[in-house]
Amino acid sequence: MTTTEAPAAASHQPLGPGFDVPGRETTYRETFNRTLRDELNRDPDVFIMGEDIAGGAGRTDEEGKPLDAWGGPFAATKGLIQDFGPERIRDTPISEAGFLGAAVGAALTGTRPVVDLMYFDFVAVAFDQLLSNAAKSRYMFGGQTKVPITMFARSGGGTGHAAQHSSNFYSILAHIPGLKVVVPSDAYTVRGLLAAAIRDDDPVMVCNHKKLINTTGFVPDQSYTIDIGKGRLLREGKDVTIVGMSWTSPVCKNAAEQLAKEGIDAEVVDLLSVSPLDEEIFLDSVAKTNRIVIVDEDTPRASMASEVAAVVSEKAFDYLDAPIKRVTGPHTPMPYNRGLEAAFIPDEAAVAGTVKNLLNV
Amino acid sequence: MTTTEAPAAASHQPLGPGFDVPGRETTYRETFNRTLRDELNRDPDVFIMGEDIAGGAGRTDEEGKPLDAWGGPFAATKGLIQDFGPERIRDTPISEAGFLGAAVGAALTGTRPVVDLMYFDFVAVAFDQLLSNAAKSRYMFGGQTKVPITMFARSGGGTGHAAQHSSNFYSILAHIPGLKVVVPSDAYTVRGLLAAAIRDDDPVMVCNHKKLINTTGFVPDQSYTIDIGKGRLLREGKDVTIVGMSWTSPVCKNAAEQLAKEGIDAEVVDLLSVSPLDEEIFLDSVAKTNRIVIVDEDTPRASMASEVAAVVSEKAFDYLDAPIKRVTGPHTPMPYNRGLEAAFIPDEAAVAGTVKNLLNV
Amino acid sequence: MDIPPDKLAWMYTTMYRIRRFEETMLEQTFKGKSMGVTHSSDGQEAGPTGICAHLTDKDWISSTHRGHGHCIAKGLDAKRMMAEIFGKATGQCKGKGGSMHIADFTKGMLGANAIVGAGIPLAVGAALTAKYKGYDSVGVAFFGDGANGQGVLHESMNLASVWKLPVVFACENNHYAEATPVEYAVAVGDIADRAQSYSMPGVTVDGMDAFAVYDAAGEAIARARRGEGPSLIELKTYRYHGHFHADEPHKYRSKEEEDSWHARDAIRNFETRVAEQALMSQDRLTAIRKEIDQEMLDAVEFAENSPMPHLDELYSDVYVSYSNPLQGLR
Amino acid sequence: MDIPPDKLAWMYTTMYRIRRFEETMLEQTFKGKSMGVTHSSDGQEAGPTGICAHLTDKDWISSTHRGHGHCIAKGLDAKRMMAEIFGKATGQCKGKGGSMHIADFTKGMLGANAIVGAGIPLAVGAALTAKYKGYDSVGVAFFGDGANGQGVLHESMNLASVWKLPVVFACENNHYAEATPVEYAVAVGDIADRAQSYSMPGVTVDGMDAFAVYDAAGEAIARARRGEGPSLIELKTYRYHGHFHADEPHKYRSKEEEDSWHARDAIRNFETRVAEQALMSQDRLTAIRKEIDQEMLDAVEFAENSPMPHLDELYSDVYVSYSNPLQGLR
Ligand SMILES: Cc1ncc(C[n+]2csc(CCOP(=O)(O)OP(=O)(O)O)c2C)c(N)n1
Ligand SMILES: Cc1ncc(C[n+]2csc(CCOP(=O)(O)OP(=O)(O)O)c2C)c(N)n1
Ligand SMILES: [Mg+2]
Ligand SMILES: [Mg+2]
Repeated sequence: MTTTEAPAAASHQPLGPGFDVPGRETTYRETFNRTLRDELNRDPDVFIMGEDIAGGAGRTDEEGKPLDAWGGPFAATKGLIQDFGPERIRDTPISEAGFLGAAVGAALTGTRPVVDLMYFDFVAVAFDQLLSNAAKSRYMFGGQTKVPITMFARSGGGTGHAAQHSSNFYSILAHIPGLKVVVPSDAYTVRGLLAAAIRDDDPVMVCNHKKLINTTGFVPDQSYTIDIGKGRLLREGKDVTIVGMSWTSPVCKNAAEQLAKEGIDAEVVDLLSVSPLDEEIFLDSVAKTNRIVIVDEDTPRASMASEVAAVVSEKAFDYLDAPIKRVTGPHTPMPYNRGLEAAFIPDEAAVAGTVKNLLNV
Repeated sequence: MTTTEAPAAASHQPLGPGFDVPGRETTYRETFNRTLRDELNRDPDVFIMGEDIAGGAGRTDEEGKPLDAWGGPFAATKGLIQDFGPERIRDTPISEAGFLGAAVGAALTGTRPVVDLMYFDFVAVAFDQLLSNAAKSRYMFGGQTKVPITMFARSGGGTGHAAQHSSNFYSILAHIPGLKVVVPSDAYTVRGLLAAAIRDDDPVMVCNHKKLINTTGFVPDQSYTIDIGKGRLLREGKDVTIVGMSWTSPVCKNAAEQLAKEGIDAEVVDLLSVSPLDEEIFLDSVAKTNRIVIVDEDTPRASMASEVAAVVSEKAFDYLDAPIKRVTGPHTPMPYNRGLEAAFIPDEAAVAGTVKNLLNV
Repeated sequence: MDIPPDKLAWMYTTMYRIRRFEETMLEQTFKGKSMGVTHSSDGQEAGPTGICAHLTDKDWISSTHRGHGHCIAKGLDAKRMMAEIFGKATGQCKGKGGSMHIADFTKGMLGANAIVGAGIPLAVGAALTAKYKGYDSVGVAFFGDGANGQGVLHESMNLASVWKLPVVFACENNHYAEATPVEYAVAVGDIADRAQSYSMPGVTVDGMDAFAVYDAAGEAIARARRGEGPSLIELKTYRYHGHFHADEPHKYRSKEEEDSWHARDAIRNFETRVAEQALMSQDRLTAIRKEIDQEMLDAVEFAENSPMPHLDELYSDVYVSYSNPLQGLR
Repeated sequence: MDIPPDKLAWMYTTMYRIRRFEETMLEQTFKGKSMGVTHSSDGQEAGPTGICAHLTDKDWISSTHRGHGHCIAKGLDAKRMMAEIFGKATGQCKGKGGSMHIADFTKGMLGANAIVGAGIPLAVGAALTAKYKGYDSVGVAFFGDGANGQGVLHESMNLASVWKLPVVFACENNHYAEATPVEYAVAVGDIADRAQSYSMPGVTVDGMDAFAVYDAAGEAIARARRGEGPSLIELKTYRYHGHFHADEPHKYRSKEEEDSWHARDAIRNFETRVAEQALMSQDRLTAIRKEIDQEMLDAVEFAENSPMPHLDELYSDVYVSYSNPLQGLR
């Protein structure tokens, strides 16, 4: 057992792609919205706040319904104000520290706020409230209270948003005791993880990679949760373990399929959570494959890629037949130019190339 | 070459303990103050700002000199306002984001601000200015400008300051491209690194561990700098490499001396900088000892301990004879109770015990 | 406003309890019994008392590094507070929080907060809960003059006004933030004047006069309970001791200045007033003092004789959903 | 104030250049030439123009995500701005910044800033440099109505007042932050009224009238240069287009509202006024327009024909003291 791992509770994820349940291909965007809707219906203590999650707040449309002028960043909250009203869908002024702090105060007193922080970068504006209040209250008050808040924000590059709108620093949040951080990688997992986050009694950050938001995947009709702190295998293989998270998970899967054509049988682990971290899933995998490549879009130093490498180098050392490789963004801010931006983000070629180097093929 | 390493410029550190130069035993505290004084004298563009760095701002004492009522947090700036006046020793309102942002603006326009952020935890309040402006301006503006600001703050536990005044998250800052982060470990190194930071054209954070501030060590009389991005060996040895940083460096040194009595010859590396990171010094050491233990007071996940482990597991894998071990604080906030706090912070016994386990003795 | 007799006795008890708690706490700190820094609020008793006189356990307050007075006024137990400062397992936070993090959620006390300004939005959030759930509870944010520098205060006041939340912003202007005088750091005449920037009422009150505070707070809290939104109250007051236990305030303020505030001492003020207006008897006052004096002896004894937390406590209470394993990464 | 003829011509040129730049930029964005989101400032030309009319390259401004107008008013080259938006190596930031990060330090333009409110303290810092070095330069912070929610604005205004810095806070109140109306998010009547919280002058100006802006800014900047400290100017204005290129503003504002602002168009206003008062000839106005129209064609051509940055540029400009190696951790 490690410091930071959740107890090995049985993970119930009976639903999903490949499972024989009713469902349909849905976009990540739509699935996210639907999950919010489900959770609002499920629990009257759940409400959502953020900038322009409705927009034009307080006004009504021609039918006298609350105006949904903006539909929320990335349409996450589209239509919700019309069904749930302005008490549960709360537009905020632009003041991330103030309204995240208010969400913490609300959570401390018996509600379950869900906070849209829009772009992941804006976490920095509210960082003290996240670190000093959301994450620490339970511990420093000796377990007297809980802080059931869910935050979500859009991370990552690939859309030309440049240095101040492309952050991916989930490792910074995973570093913070008291927070949980999940990194869904498709429509199926965002549904299960967002629902789990909202029902969780600890503060949870849900990272939505911008490049995932328009992707489509199979999503079961019925509501379900995915255990926070459990990863999944995207592909079984025996030659090498490739670990992805958020956007890099589909990248790793595609790279593995490419590699399969060249006779390399890669196992692909999708972390899904970075705190708690499912150490078992990648340790077990390395025990089988004896090689590991970790793929993280974030900058390298003290990253989640580093963390996975550190865990493996300590706990699966005897299984390792080759150096541990990290494939990450460079130690730079995100550039604007499309070509530079593409060069920043690990792609299938980089992953496949690293694997081939590692295997000396 | 690695992403994040400084070019292998010749490191000139001719002075210091063991060197035959004039000097004396001085406290870290006094040395810090003297270094600020030296740099203020050296460069008229250097000025200092922060809360109560003089205190009672704007008033005068009985002799008509500016009142030095507070002497700055931890006496860092004691007496400076009397010699350099209120234009260069600037008391600020309590508004870390505002005044750090102002310091960045001042640095962008031709001065060299030095900012006292008091406790390391308060970095969180100013985090957006640090991340989005200080660290990114040079890159996102295509190299048009530089941001020569120095920040310093007191980190770490051991003084009963509890959850919100004991942070140690230099890994979070080291993660950020564009920032430099140094972690001096005694009076000698804080002098050289603080002077280097103030003369550096990039933004630099200087972490002063609270437990170091009252320690005493040999400090040369003449002014000197230590290259940012260079570590040092605190002890040569052949059986195992122990890596420390900030307060854990003397802990590692003491542990090594204990171990020596038991016949274990440990090499001790003191990182001194965590960004850039001197990878060569610990890679060379592991190539010799084939074993490594990394000791970091900070919480473990995505920490500097993780980063060192990741670098070693990639670049010195073939030299490793045993798993890489991290000795860190637990994944918890800092507790208040003295016994719990002591249990949080890695001590000599924990380091020595880990080394012995690793060596199976 | 007329103050009912019970409430009057409560107010005297509370002010005297705060005073004696702080004196005792400082004494114990100097004996080495506190495990960290302590910030005494003595001198400032009238503020928390006059405000919390209008609150019940169903109302919420947020607080600061100088939080003992707020705790006591909100009904916390001096024993468990003292034990917390002593770092004991019986402390309000099991010895894990210390002086700067005392909280009691059963009393609506959301915690002292050691980051200047950071507690303020918590009270706004509590007020949001009240509004959302349809409670008639209010939130009160206590903060110092120094916190007026912080942006989160501005954000909190704006947000509370936009959402018309039942919250009172209670600024304890004790004229100094560490050694920095309020006149230096806060670029406005009276702090209460900033209320107009948020379209809320703002009033400056003599923070040494519990009756005046009671009146002003009564109005603000009633307004909040009526659903009319937030208010700002500035309490002009003074801390009798240094910023923290080891601070020597004469380096930045004069004996004369201190004397002028002591001359307006809140407790003495109160005693004079109740005597003059025959609101409470000398016997009653004496009895209260005696009781509290004993309470403080008991608190110290309780704290002294309480056990230290078990070392396993290092790893608990990080998450609700799982316990942290014992040994860190060693 | 009387505006000298040269300045008048400059003002017309600048407003028209901003208008045409934004129109051209949007056109190019819709053609797919921008590599990211763009925020047009057309409609808001009078503000930056009337303010920057008083500035030289030795003065500094900070800006926002909606920064093109500020850049142009501060003298940046339309070619290099357009090239930046196209992501080209010849762009103001080598194509590494994009629309939301255009800067030109040789012109005292400290950069557009994509974090709402984050640019404000930079102008305060620039003013600190001015004061520290004894320059007579000023700093101007441009920000929107939405930024009034942010604490860093409060902190910046307070700090500027405490230190009496030569800075002007220029709030472009275009009545919306994304889809949120200013009346919803900013809990005060006129934003300019918040100035009194910082003991500085605050004035609300018709942001569609370059003459009115010129007068108000002249006073504030002169005051700053005289060493009398900061001021706040609120410019009531309107953005003609959506929040960003793909936004459809009719979802949250009416055609009538838009028309009422178009009726007060800053450029048409200016043309009428100079005609009525015979300050500039029609020929001169026409000549200026022609010149600018051509300039925009040239800017697009320049941007179009410029090369992409070399891939090595990904790794440069992170630090002054060392270059980042090429390949990340792959
Ligand atoms: C964000 C932050 N900055 C600085 C400090 C250090 N600090 C602790 S108390 C204090 C002064 C607070 O003054 P005020 O708000 O007036 O409260 P008082 O101490 O007078 O009760 C300062 C600067 C802190 N704890 N948090
Ligand atoms: C800290 C932060 N929060 C939110 C955003 C997203 N955002 C970008 S522009 C904007 C509205 C800004 O409104 P205003 O200040 O009025 O400027 P305008 O767009 O009207 O020019 C928002 C919410 C951001 N960029 N930064
Ligand atoms: Mg104070
Ligand atoms: Mg606006």
